[in-house]
Amino acid sequence: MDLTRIMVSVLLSGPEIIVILGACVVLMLSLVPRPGQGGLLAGLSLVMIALAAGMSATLGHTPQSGYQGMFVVDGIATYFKLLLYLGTALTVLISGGYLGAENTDKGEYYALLLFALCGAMIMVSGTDLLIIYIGLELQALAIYVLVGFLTTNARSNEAALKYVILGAFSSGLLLFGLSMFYGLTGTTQLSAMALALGTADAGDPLLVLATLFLLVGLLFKVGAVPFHMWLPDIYEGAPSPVTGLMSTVGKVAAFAVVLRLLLHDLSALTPIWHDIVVIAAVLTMAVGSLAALVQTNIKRMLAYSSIAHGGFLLLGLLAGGSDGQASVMFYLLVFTFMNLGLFAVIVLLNQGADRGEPIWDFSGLAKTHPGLALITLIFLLSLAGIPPTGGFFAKFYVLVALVETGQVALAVIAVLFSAVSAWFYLRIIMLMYMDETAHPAQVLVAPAMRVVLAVTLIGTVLTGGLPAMFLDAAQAAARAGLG
Amino acid sequence: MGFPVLSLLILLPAAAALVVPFLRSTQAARWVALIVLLADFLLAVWVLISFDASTAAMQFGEHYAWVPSLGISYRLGVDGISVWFVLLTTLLGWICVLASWTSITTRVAEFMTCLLAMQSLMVGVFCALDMILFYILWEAMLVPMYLMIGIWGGANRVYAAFKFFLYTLAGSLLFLIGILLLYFNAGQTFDMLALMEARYPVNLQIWVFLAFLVAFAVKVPMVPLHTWLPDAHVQAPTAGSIILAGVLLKMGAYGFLRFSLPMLPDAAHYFAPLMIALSAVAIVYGGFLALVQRDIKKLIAYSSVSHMGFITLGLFTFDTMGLSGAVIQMFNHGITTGALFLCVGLIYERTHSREIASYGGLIKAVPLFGILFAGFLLASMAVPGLNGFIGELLVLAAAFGVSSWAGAAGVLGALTGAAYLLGVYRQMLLGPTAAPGDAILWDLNQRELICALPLLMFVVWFGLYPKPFLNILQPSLDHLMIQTTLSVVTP
Amino acid sequence: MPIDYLPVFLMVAAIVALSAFILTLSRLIRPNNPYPEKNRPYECGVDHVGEASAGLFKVQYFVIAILFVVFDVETMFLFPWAVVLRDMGMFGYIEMFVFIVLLLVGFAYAWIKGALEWES
Amino acid sequence: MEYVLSFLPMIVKMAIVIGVLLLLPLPLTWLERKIAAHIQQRPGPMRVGWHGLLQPLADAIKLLTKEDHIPAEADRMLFAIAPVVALVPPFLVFVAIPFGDPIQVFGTTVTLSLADLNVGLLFILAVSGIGVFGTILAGWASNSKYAVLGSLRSIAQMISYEIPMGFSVIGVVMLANSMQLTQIVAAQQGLWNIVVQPIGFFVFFVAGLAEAQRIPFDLPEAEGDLGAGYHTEYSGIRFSLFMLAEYLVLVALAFLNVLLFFGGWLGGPAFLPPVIWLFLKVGFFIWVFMWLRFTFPRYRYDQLMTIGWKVLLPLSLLNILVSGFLML
Amino acid sequence: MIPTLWYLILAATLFVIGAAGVLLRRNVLIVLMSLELMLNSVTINLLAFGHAQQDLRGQIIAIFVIAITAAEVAVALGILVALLRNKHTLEVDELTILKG
Repeated sequence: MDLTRIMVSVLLSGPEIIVILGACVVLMLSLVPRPGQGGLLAGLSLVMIALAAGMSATLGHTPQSGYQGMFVVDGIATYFKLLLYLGTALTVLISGGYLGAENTDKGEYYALLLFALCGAMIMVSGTDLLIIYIGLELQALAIYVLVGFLTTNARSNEAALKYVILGAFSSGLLLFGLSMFYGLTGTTQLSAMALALGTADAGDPLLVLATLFLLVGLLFKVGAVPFHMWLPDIYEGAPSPVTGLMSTVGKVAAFAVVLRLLLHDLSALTPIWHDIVVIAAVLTMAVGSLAALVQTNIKRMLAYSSIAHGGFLLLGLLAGGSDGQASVMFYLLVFTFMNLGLFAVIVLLNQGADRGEPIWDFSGLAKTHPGLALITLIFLLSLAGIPPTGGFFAKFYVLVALVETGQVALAVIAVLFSAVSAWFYLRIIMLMYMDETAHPAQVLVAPAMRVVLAVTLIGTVLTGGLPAMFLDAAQAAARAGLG
Repeated sequence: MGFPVLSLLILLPAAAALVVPFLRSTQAARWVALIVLLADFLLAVWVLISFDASTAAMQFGEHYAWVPSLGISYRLGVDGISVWFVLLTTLLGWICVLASWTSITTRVAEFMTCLLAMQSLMVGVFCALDMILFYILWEAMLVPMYLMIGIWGGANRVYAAFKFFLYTLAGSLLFLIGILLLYFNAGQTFDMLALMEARYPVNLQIWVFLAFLVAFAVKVPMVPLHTWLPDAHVQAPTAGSIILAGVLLKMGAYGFLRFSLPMLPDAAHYFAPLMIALSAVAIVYGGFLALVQRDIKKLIAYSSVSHMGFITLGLFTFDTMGLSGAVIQMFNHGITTGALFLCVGLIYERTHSREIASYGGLIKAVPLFGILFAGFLLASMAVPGLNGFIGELLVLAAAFGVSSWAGAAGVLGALTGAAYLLGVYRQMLLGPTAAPGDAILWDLNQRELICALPLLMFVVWFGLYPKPFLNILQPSLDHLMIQTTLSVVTP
Repeated sequence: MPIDYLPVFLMVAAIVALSAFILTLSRLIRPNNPYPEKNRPYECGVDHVGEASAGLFKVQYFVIAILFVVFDVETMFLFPWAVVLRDMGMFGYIEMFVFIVLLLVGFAYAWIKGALEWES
Repeated sequence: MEYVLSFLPMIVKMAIVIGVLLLLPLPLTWLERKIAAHIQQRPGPMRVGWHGLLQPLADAIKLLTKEDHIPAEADRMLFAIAPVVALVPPFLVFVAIPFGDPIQVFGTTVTLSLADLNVGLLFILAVSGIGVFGTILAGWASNSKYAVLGSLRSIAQMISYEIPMGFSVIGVVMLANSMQLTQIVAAQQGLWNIVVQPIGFFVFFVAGLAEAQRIPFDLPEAEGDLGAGYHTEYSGIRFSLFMLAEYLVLVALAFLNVLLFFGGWLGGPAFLPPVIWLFLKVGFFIWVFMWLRFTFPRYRYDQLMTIGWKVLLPLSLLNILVSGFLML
Repeated sequence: MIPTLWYLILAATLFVIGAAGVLLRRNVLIVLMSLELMLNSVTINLLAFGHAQQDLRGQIIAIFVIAITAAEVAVALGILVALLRNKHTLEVDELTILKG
C-alpha cells in the first residue's frame, strides 16, 4: 500500500467523503435545537451537495480506479452522481415546508438524506459486489428511517416496516446471488469476475441460479413486476418528499447498478438474463400502466406510474450498447426533473389537514391557481411522453435504441402501454382544468419551492426543447464509461 | 437560405401564445390573438404570392441542427401542396378567433392561447421537413385541442376529449415506431426528402405502412377508427370544430400523401385495394349515417367521414386525376366544412340547439345567414360551379378507372350526400319560420360576416376559376406521381 | 482446524447429560405436592393480574438493545484488525481511527440525544 | 483403535475439568460465607463439620431433595431448559482456557487446555454472550412480573457491559498479535499487560464484575429489593444450577483477568510449577471479588447504566486508539 | 474435510426456510427472525466458499454482511417500536392502512 495510491483513492472518493462529513456535521448540529434550525441544516446540506458536485465535476469522465479496483470514477458514475446530487438537492428544498407542516422539523432528516445520497453514490461508483451492496444498504437504511420519519403517523410507520422487511428480503436474495458468484468465480470484484465469467459456461445450473438470485434482487430494487408489490404501499405511506426521493434518487442508483452489472461487467451472462428481463419489462409496463388507471390516491398512482416508467427503463437496458445506456441515463435525468416537479406540487397541495392525497386535491386547480396548474400540466404531459416535453425525448431515445437493435416488437408494446398510461395523467389534467368545483385551499408557494418548481420546469422543458446538450452529456458519459 | 419566413409563420403565434395568458383583460387577449393570427394569415398569403409555381422543389427552406447526435434537425420548407394547407390553416385561424369572440366567455385568455398554439403547431406540421419535427408538432397538437374540447366544449366534453386524445395518441405512437424503422433503414436520417429518396425492402415497407396507416387512419378518420370524430365534433366549441374539420382531418390525408405514398410506394400499391375498399365503405357508411342524424353537428361530422373517404379513395387510385382530385378535395373540404361548422356555431349561439328539426325558414328570418349557409351546403354537395365539384369529379373518374365498385360507391356516396344536405337545406332554410324554444333570431352582424365572407369567396373562386390553384399544385403533384409510380421496383 | 472444536461439542453434550442426570436424580428423591395456590407466580402474596410476558416495558430497554446490536458488531471488526495491526502499520491505524471516530459520532449522537439517560 | 486412543488425553482432561468445576462451588460458597462473616466480625457457619466445612454439602443435599414447583402459567418447556442453557456457557469458557504450557507426561506432550483455539479470546467472549439466553428464557418462561422485570434488567446490564468488555481486550490482542490465549500469555513474558494496559484492565475488571452480576453490580437479583430477579420462580435443584453457573462465571472471570493482564502462569518463583502459580493468582482474584462484595454498596440502576455507557465505553474506545498509536 | 456442497445445501435449506418464513409467517418478529435466517445462510455460503478456495475475502464479506444485518435489524426494531406505539399489534395481517 504505497501512499500515492491511497491518496488517489481518497481523492476519487472525495465526493462521498464530503457528503458523509456533511451528514455527520448536520447530525451533530441537529442536536442543538434552535428556532430556524431546519433552514440552517437544509442550507448546510445544500452546500455540502454543491461541494460534492463540484468535486465530482472536476473528477470528470476519464475512468480512474481506486481502493484496489473496488471503486471507480468513470463517465457513468460521474453522470449518475450529478443526477443524484440534483435529485437530493431538490428533495432538500421540497422538504422544508413539508416538515414544517407536519411538525416534524427534525435535523436528522437532512442527515439521513445525505446518508442516503452517499449510499447511492457508493452504489454508483462501486466496482465490487461487496461495495455495491454496502452502498445499497447505506442508502436503503437511511431511506427506511426516512419513510418512517413521521413517527406519530401510523401510515408512515407501517410503510417503513413493510419497506424494511421487503427491502431486507430483496437484499437477502441479492446477497445470496452474490455469495454464489463469489463461490463460482472466487472474487467479488467485477472486472475479475468478468474475466472469470468470460470462460464460464452460461448453461451451468449454478451460474444460472446465481444470476437469477442477483437478477431478482435487482428487479426488486428497481421495482419491476412481479417484484413491485412493495412500491405502492410504501410510496403512499412515506412522507411525500421522501417518496419523491425514492422514486428518483433510488431509481437512479438502482439503475446505475443494473447498468454496470448487467451491461458491463457481467455481460457474459446476457443469455441468462435477457429473456427474463424482456418478460419483466413487458409485465412491468403492463401492470404499472393498467393498475395506475384505477388509483384514486395520487401517490399510489404515481407509484404505479413509476413502475411503468421502470419498465421503459428496462427496455433501454435491453437495447444495450452505448445508445441503450445513454437512453437510460437520459431518461433518468428527465424523470428526475418531471417526477420531482410533480412531487413538489403534491407537497404544496398536501399541506392541509387532509393528508389522504386523493387526486381530487387537483380539481379546479386551474381556476384558482392557473400558474401552478400550468406547471403541473407540463409535468404530467412530460410523464405521459407528449412532445415537446422532456418525457417525449426520453421515451423516444429508448425507442431509438430498441429499434436500432432490431427489437421492434418490444418498441411496439412499449408505445402501446405508453398510450395507456397517458390516460391516468390525463385524468389529473381533466380534474385540474375541467372540474367545476373550485380548489378550496389557498396554496402558498415558499421561495424554496419556487426554486424547485423553476428548476424542474426548466429542466422538463429544456430536455424537451433543446435535448441535444443533455443527450450529448449522456452519450459522452456512456461512451467514456464503456472505455 | 433567405428570410426565415416559415419560422416566422410558426413562431409568431407561438410567441403570442406565451404572452396572452398573462394579459389581464379578456378583450386584450381577443385582440392580440386576432391581430397576430391575421398577421400570420397575411404572411401566408405573401408566401403564396411569392411561391415559385414552376418547380416541385421545397421552397423557403430552413435548416438548423437540433439534436445532431440523433440526426434530428429543424428543417422547414413548403411545396405546391403544403403551401395551400398553410394558407388554409392561417385563414381558419383568425376566423376561429372571430367565431369565438362572443361565444367563449370563460377563461378567454387561455382559449386564445390554445388557438394560437394550435395555429403554430398546425402550420409547423405542414412546413416540417424533418420526420421527428413533424411528429413532435403533430403530437403536441393534441394537447391544446384536448383542452379546447375538454374545457370549452358541450355537456359531454370530458368524455369526448379523452376519446379524441387517446385515439390519436395510440395511433401516432405506432407512427413513431414506423419512423424509427425508416430512420435506421435509410442511414440514420430524419430528413423527409432523404427518406423519400431511400429505397426500402418491401417487407419493411408493409410493416411501416401499417404503422403509418393506424396513425393517419385515426386522424382522417377512416371507417373503423372514426368513432372519436362525431363525439369530438359535437362536443367541441365552434372554433374547435372548425379547426378539427378544417385542418386536423386533413393532416391524416396529408400524412398519406407525404409519407405513405412517396416513401412506401410498394406497400401503398400492395395495400391499395384495402384502402380503396375502406374508403368506399367510409363514403357510403358515413353518408348513410349522416342521413339519419338529427343533430346538425353530428350530421356534418358524418358527412366529413364520407367526404374524407373520397380523399383517401383518390389518393390510392395512383392516378394523376385521382391524386389531384384528392388534394383539391382536401383543401375544399377544409374550407367548406369549416364554414359549415362556423354557420352551425353562429346559429347555435343564438338558439342553443343543434336539433335540425327545430329550425325552419331561416332564409326568411335571417337572410344573410341563410344565404351563406345555403351556399356552403351546396358547395359541400359538390354542385358544379362551387368548389366541391371539381375534386369529387376527378376522384370519381379516377375511381372508375381502378374499380367500378369503388366508383359506384363514390357515386352512391355523392348521391347520399346530396340527399342529406338537401334535407338539411329544406328543413332549416325553407318552409315556415321556426326556431327552437322562444329563441330570438337576429341576423349576422359585421364581425360574423367578416368571418364568413372570405370562406364564401374561396368557395366561389375555386368553383369558378381554380386555375391559379392548380398551377401551383401541378408540379408537386407530378413529382408525387413520379415518386409513387417509378419506385415500384421488384426487390 | 475444525477438529479443535471437538471438545466444545463434547463439553456441551457432557453438560447437558450431566444436568439431565442431576434433574432426574432430584426428581426421584424430592417430594412433589403441588396445589393451585402454591403454583401461583410470586407476587408478595397478592393475587396477580394479567399476563406478565405480554406487558409493555420501558422503551429504554429497546433502545439499549438496539445500541447493543450496533456496537457489539463493531467489536467484530476490531478483533481481526487488532491481530494484524502491527503488520498493517500506520495505514491500518488510520483506517480504524476513521472507523472509530465515525462510531464515536454515532455514540455522541445517541448520548446527546438522551438515548443513554435511564431516568425519566 | 489408535484413532480413538488419540482422544484419550482430551477425554481425561475434560473429565478432570468438569469434575473440578462441579465441585468447586462447594468450597467457594463456604469460603464466601466465611469471608463475609469475618469481614462483618462474626463466625459464619460453624455447625456442620469443622468450622462448618460440610455446610455446602448439606446445602447441596437440601437443594437436591427440595420440592421443585413450576408456576401454573409458566412455559414449562422453556422453564425446564433455562437453567441448562445458563449452565453451558461457563463450562464452554473453560474449554478454551489454558492452564499452562504443554508438559511432558509419560513421554507424550500434553497440552494443558482442552482446546487451545486460535481465536480463543473471541470464542470466550462469544460463548459468554450466550449466557444471556439462560437469563431471558428463565425470566420469560416464568411468566411472573418479578421474573420478567428482573430478567430485563439483567439482560440490559449484561449487554451494556459486554461492549466495553469486548473493546477493553483489543489492546491485549494488539500486543500479542493473536487471539490465542497461550500466545497472549506468552507475549507477557517480559512485562505483564497490567503495566501497559492499565485502562484496559480497569475496564475489563469492572465490566467483568458487572457481567458476573457481582456486587456492586448485582442489581438484577438484589435479593433485598427485587425478589430474586430472573430466577424468582426457581427453587430446588433448578435454582442450584443457576447458582452453579454464577460461581463458574466468577471463576472464569478470575482466570481471564489473570491470563489477560497478569501474565497467566508466568513470572512465578521457580520452585512452584506454573500451574500452581496460576491457581494462586486466580485464587487471589476470587478473594478480591468476595472482598468487594462485602465492601461496596450497590449502585442505583441508572448509575449502573451510566457507568457502562458513558464511562467505560468511551474509555475503552480511547484506550484502543491510544494504545494502537503508542504501539506503532 | 466436509465437502463444500454440504455447506451449500445447508445454506440453501436455511435460505428457503427463511424466505418461506418471511412470506408465510404473520408475526413481525418472526418475519424479522426469518430475514436473519436468510442472511445467515448467505454468511454460511460465503464462509464455505472462502474456505474452499482458501480465500479470506469470503470471511471479510461475511463480517460485513453480519454488521449490515445488525444495522438493518436495529432499524427494523426501531420502526417496530414506533409502530407498536401507534398500533398495538405485531401481526402483519393487521397492517392494513395501506391497501395492497
